[in-house]
Amino acid sequence: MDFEYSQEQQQFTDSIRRWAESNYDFESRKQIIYSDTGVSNKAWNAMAELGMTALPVPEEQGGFAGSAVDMMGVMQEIGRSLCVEPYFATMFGAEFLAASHSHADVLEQVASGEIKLACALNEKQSRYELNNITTSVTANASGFVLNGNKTTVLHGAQAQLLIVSARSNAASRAADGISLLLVDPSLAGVTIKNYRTLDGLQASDIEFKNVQLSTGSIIGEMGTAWELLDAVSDYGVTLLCAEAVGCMEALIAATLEYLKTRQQFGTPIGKFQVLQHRMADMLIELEQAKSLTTLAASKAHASDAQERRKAVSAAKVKVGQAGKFIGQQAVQLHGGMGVTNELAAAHYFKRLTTIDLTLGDVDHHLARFIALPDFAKAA
Amino acid sequence: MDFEYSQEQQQFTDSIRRWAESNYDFESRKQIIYSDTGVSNKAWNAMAELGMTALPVPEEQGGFAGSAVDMMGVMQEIGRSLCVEPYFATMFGAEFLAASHSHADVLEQVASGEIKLACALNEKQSRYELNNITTSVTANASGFVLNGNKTTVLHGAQAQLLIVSARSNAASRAADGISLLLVDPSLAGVTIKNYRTLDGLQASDIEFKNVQLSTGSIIGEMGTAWELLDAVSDYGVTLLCAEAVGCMEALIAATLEYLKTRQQFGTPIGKFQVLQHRMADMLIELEQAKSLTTLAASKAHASDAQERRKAVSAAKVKVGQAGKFIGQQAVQLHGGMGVTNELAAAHYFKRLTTIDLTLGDVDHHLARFIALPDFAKAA
Amino acid sequence: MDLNYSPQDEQFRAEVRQFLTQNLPADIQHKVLNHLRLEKDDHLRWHKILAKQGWVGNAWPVEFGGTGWTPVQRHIWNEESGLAGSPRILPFGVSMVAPVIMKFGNKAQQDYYLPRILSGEDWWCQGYSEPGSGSDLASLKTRAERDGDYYVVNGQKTWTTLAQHADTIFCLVRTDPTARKQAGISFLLIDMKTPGITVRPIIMLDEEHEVNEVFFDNVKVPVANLIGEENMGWTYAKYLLGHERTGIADIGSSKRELNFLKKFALAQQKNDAPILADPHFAAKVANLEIDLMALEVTLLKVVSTEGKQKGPGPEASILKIKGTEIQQKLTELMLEAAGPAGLPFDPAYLSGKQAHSISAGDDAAPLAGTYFNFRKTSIYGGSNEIQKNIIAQMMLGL
Amino acid sequence: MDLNYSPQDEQFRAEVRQFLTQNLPADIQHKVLNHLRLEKDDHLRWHKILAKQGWVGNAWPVEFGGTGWTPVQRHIWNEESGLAGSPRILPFGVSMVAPVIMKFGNKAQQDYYLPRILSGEDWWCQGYSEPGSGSDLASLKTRAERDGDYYVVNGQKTWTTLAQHADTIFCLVRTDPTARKQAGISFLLIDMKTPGITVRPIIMLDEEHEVNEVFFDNVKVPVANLIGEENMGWTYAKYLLGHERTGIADIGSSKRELNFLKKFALAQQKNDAPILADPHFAAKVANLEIDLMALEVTLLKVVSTEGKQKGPGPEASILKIKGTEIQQKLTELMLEAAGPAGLPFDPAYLSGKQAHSISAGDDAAPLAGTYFNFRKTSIYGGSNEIQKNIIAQMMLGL
Repeated sequence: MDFEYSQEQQQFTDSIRRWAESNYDFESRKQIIYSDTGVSNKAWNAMAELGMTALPVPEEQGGFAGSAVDMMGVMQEIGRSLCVEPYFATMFGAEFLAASHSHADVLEQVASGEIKLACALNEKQSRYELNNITTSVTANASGFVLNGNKTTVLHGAQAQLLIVSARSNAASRAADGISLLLVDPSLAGVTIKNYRTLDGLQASDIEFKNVQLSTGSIIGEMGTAWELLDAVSDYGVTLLCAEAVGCMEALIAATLEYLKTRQQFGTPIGKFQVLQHRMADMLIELEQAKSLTTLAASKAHASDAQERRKAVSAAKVKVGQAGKFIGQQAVQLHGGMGVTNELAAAHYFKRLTTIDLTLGDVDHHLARFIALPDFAKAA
Repeated sequence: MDFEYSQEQQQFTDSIRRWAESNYDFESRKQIIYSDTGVSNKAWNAMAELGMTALPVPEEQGGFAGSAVDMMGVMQEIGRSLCVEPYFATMFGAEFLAASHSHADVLEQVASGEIKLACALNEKQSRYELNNITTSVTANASGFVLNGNKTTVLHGAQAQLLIVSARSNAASRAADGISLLLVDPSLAGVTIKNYRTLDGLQASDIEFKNVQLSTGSIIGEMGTAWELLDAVSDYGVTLLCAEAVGCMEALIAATLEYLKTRQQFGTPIGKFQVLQHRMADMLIELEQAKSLTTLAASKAHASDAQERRKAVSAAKVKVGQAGKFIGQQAVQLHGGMGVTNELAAAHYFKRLTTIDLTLGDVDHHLARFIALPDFAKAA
Repeated sequence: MDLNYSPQDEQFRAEVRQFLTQNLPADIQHKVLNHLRLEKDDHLRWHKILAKQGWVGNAWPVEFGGTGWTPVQRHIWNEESGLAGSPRILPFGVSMVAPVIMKFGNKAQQDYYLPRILSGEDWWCQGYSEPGSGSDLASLKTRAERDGDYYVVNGQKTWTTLAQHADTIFCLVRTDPTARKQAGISFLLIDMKTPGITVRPIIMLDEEHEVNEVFFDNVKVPVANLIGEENMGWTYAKYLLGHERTGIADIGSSKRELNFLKKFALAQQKNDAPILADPHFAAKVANLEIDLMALEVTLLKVVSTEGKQKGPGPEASILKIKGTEIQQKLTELMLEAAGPAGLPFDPAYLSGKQAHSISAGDDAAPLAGTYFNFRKTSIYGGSNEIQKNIIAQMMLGL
Repeated sequence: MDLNYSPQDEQFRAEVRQFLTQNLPADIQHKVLNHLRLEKDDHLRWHKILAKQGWVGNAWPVEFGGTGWTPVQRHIWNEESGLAGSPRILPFGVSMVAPVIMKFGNKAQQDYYLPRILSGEDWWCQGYSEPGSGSDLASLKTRAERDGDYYVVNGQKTWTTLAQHADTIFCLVRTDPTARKQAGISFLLIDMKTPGITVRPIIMLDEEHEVNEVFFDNVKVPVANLIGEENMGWTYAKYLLGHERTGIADIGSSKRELNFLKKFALAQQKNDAPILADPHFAAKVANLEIDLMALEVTLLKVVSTEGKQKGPGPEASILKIKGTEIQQKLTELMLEAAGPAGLPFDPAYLSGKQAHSISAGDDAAPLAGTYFNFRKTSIYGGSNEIQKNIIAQMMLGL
């Protein structure tokens, strides 16, 4: 049993941190957010050069075959630097291809940083249920035809390829009948509306209207992609949890610094016992969230799907709760400065809030945890 | 609009407080609890003499026709003195008779303090659902025959008459088919097992086996007592809420006193900001609980049953939450002394705990509140 | 004890409702009901409608042009206008500086300023906070040095709400730097057009321009603009802080938001059913509603004694804490109900400058911003931590 | 990073499980699993079974008769024995005084006391707290005055757990009243049969006799019973406080209680369905289970580094706080699940002295008492408030 990162892992994350500190500081990030595209190609290329895009890709496709634990270290740095580049969207998308052993060519391009991916899984009525799909896919002579609307596709407009969930049969919430497709957004019939999300990232609503896809577009198998979708979304959740841990660590450090320097009534406000205990509570929440994120990462590829679901949902619940508590309290402890856009504190809080709203919030994962066969089975 | 007690109300509660302070102090109470009967006839007689038993009884039966708000003041004193006499049980029972305008002779005896009542409404499977009844009542030539088992009947063994809920028809949870009966526990077929409850009160399990009742035993009408039962239990809830408010006030005062006198690290522990804020939180909770108890008392006899249910369930929810928070924190702030039986603090905490477990806990009343037509009707 | 409103009060409520139905402009109401941002003109238009009705100074004595309402009437107005979705009357002129001018200002100041506050001619802002002084207000550093008939003011104020629209600012300034903290402070009224004043926006975490920094660089202020005596400003400021605090619970607005939350949660789907039908979510809403019911009674208790005793005491701290906790929780549950629909963010839409055309829907779009914006409520007006200190010291004697 | 147990550890776990299955007496296990009260003999019987196996000193070095287990093995033992429903080994001898005797005692003391601790011949209790000193331990007042070969001890200790069964007490006493607080304290071992010692029960709020006051009236204690040097007792006590604190999280027992809670909540009916099927109640249980899962990983993290660095630091405070919060919440939810069935109270049944025949049921009857009893856990061993002070100061540097 060993809870330390290996020396190799540590060096890798250190190099990312050094890069972010020099090249992706708070001011640079702000300029990127308010730029035309909302992302930075320069930053992306640097990230690819650091090996970040290659990390989880299998060795056969030019990657380092990094595990979910390896990715946890990287995502913590993404969180710490409040990175708004389409790293999560691309790595999440790549996992669909890696897990289904398909589209090796695309994975190669991901590893090298040549392309970005996005996952179009949400629909207006689906909330957090990824099986709640009305987008339809039907086979025809040339392959498949795709019809439907996807919402809040993270970095949908910045991606060169989309992973799209669609339904070939069965009712709108059945696990049966779900397919995953790799779609080029420049195809006829694809319309993308790009917008900013409240944390400074980009997202889009995407319409697919009689989009003709080739037979090779399929990921996994037609109509039986639910297990794949469920497993890979757990992988995505794990990445988000790790990002949130990075946010929380940085936010607690910033708040602690503020408490030590901000003077009121002739003393640093960190001398007030109520604020000391608040910080202790925040630290405890962080510790618990970190522990479950580590557990989720170590189970992200577990052969036992129930074990994986349990650990991942537990982590998302705790990260959601901890993120809200730490975010709200950090803002409160910063006083007036906390509610301005001028300090990083507010931005960590915003990112923590959106992470809770992505791939299932606290209540969604709590309900999923309760529904697992393990829960009501008293030993 | 006026939130003050009238001078008359104030004098009445003052006289109770004076009596309790001189005659029902912590040590006397302890002796009563560990006595053979667990109650004190002497105290009961004094309470009757003070007019406490006559207060809510209609004037025609020799009472003072006191309102629920009048009773609120009295029950606060019951709570403050941690009184273990069957006052609540008797007044709760009397309301069944007063509300149904029946058994005037019994009410007269209640007013004078001659008899005590108890309400046998709970069954093992019913939890807090008073409509979940399996005890059966059937008509025969001489009147009615009663069969069934009731549990946790507060002061069942100390009462001269029992109010018993039973079912003459329909399924076990239907509102239809419910009857209320006035039963003499000395009748053949009634078996009572008396025990102590964790707060020092007495309760019992009662078995009714082919108990023959006269036709005059009925309260209200046969098979249609649900509305009566529901309304009177709301009255009972209001009394309990007021008792809890009395407990909380006394407990907060005791804790405040302790914080001001207990020295640690060379200073009264009340100087520690964390404990100060804890006390502030307790005070706020008390204030909120008091406010809703006042509202419930003012609606306890409202003609609009929905309005009554809403106010009463809201009060019980808040009183349950406040009682738990204040009870737990008062014990915590008392440190080691708080977890001994030697200080009143622990006993207030215990009584607050049992009040939550009586006539519906927080979750029961929260669910009832949500089920009211008003809740989902967005204005 | 009687928790009911008197027939007169009920009649007054009917009158208020009728007035609101007939006079609250639909476009302004729409913005308030839907969490959109109010422009300067929205505030002014509503202020002038109220001025015409004579209802601006609802806590003012009749002699100064006030309504002379009882505390209960004032409460009814607050509740009904909040419920209806009218903007709050901005407090800086009407409720903050005006009572000070009435109590400590001279006749000339009263004659000049009070009518202009009622009519809306002057937009006021508040110059109390400074970068170094948050909860510790008395540590303020802005200096005012006497030079003949003028004070020369140098320094910086911050968190100045809507100063970008303001005509006038009331300031606490240090006139005696040698005196101990509270002792050397004066209360000055300053025309915002005076040379040397610079206003710099502070953008809030929801990207709204709501507060500002105000810089004073050798700003010459006539001595006639001093309220009361020099170095007595702390007394006046304290009077102001103790004044009429029951509005802070903002019951009417919270009731309106609770209605919004329920309506919204009935429309939002979870597992193909309204999220309000989810027992776990419903329990959160019910707990909040119960808390609000309790606060309303607590508030009425304070209001009903307001005339009888010397103004609300530390009970105001309870109203502040619970009131803001409820407000914050309402916005939190709205965002929770919105779920992923809460992610898209479009400041231009929030300002009513463009249509909101993305999938999230018009009702969901402003909710994240509202949630973030409301985090300020537990910080401003004496943070909730400061309020608990007050309760511990003044109510509990700790 | 690797969160898995090694094959050797898994083998050890199997061995522990087998031992427990074969050796834990069914009547004792029944009491633990069902929240009944353990008698003196229950503790002693189990201690002697463990002594025979050589597993009493599971944190002791082999040279003193300990097991020499690794921190991970010790954790496995704690978890499995808690899960199985075995009583905890009482800490006063084995984990509290023994490490002090090993580190600071002389050879004679080691040779005499340590084997008797292992065998269970001496029942120890702890004489630290006094009525005036709770969290402020160093303010203790019990005096020990040197008189030839004896110390004469006068004073009072309190919260002395199970002193009514004890043969020996280790005490902090003041030997130099002129020195500043911590400086004049010594560490004494006292035979409980010495004339002048009186034990008075303190009854807890669940009516259990678990703690006591111990009075010393001119009690003559041989100087040979002094540990280490006179006036150095505070150093030894501090060493003890920093020693092996990971057990405090008590994961195994909490897992056992979580299983009990679920089983119980499956049997308790609400609206004719198990209360565990109620979404609102299930959410509370799930939140608690998730908290426990997190704490287990946090604990493993501390355990896995325990060998490598200088013992657990302030992380032990996190384990204490979360561990006791979880324990308390478990008992709270059990009582909530019981509902009205939790009201009847029968101390004789809890002590196994008579059958529990009333309707509430055997499983429900002890739950209220358990709930009340567990309130102590956030108070003893350094209250959770003190633990947060430690975190703020030692981990956060505030």
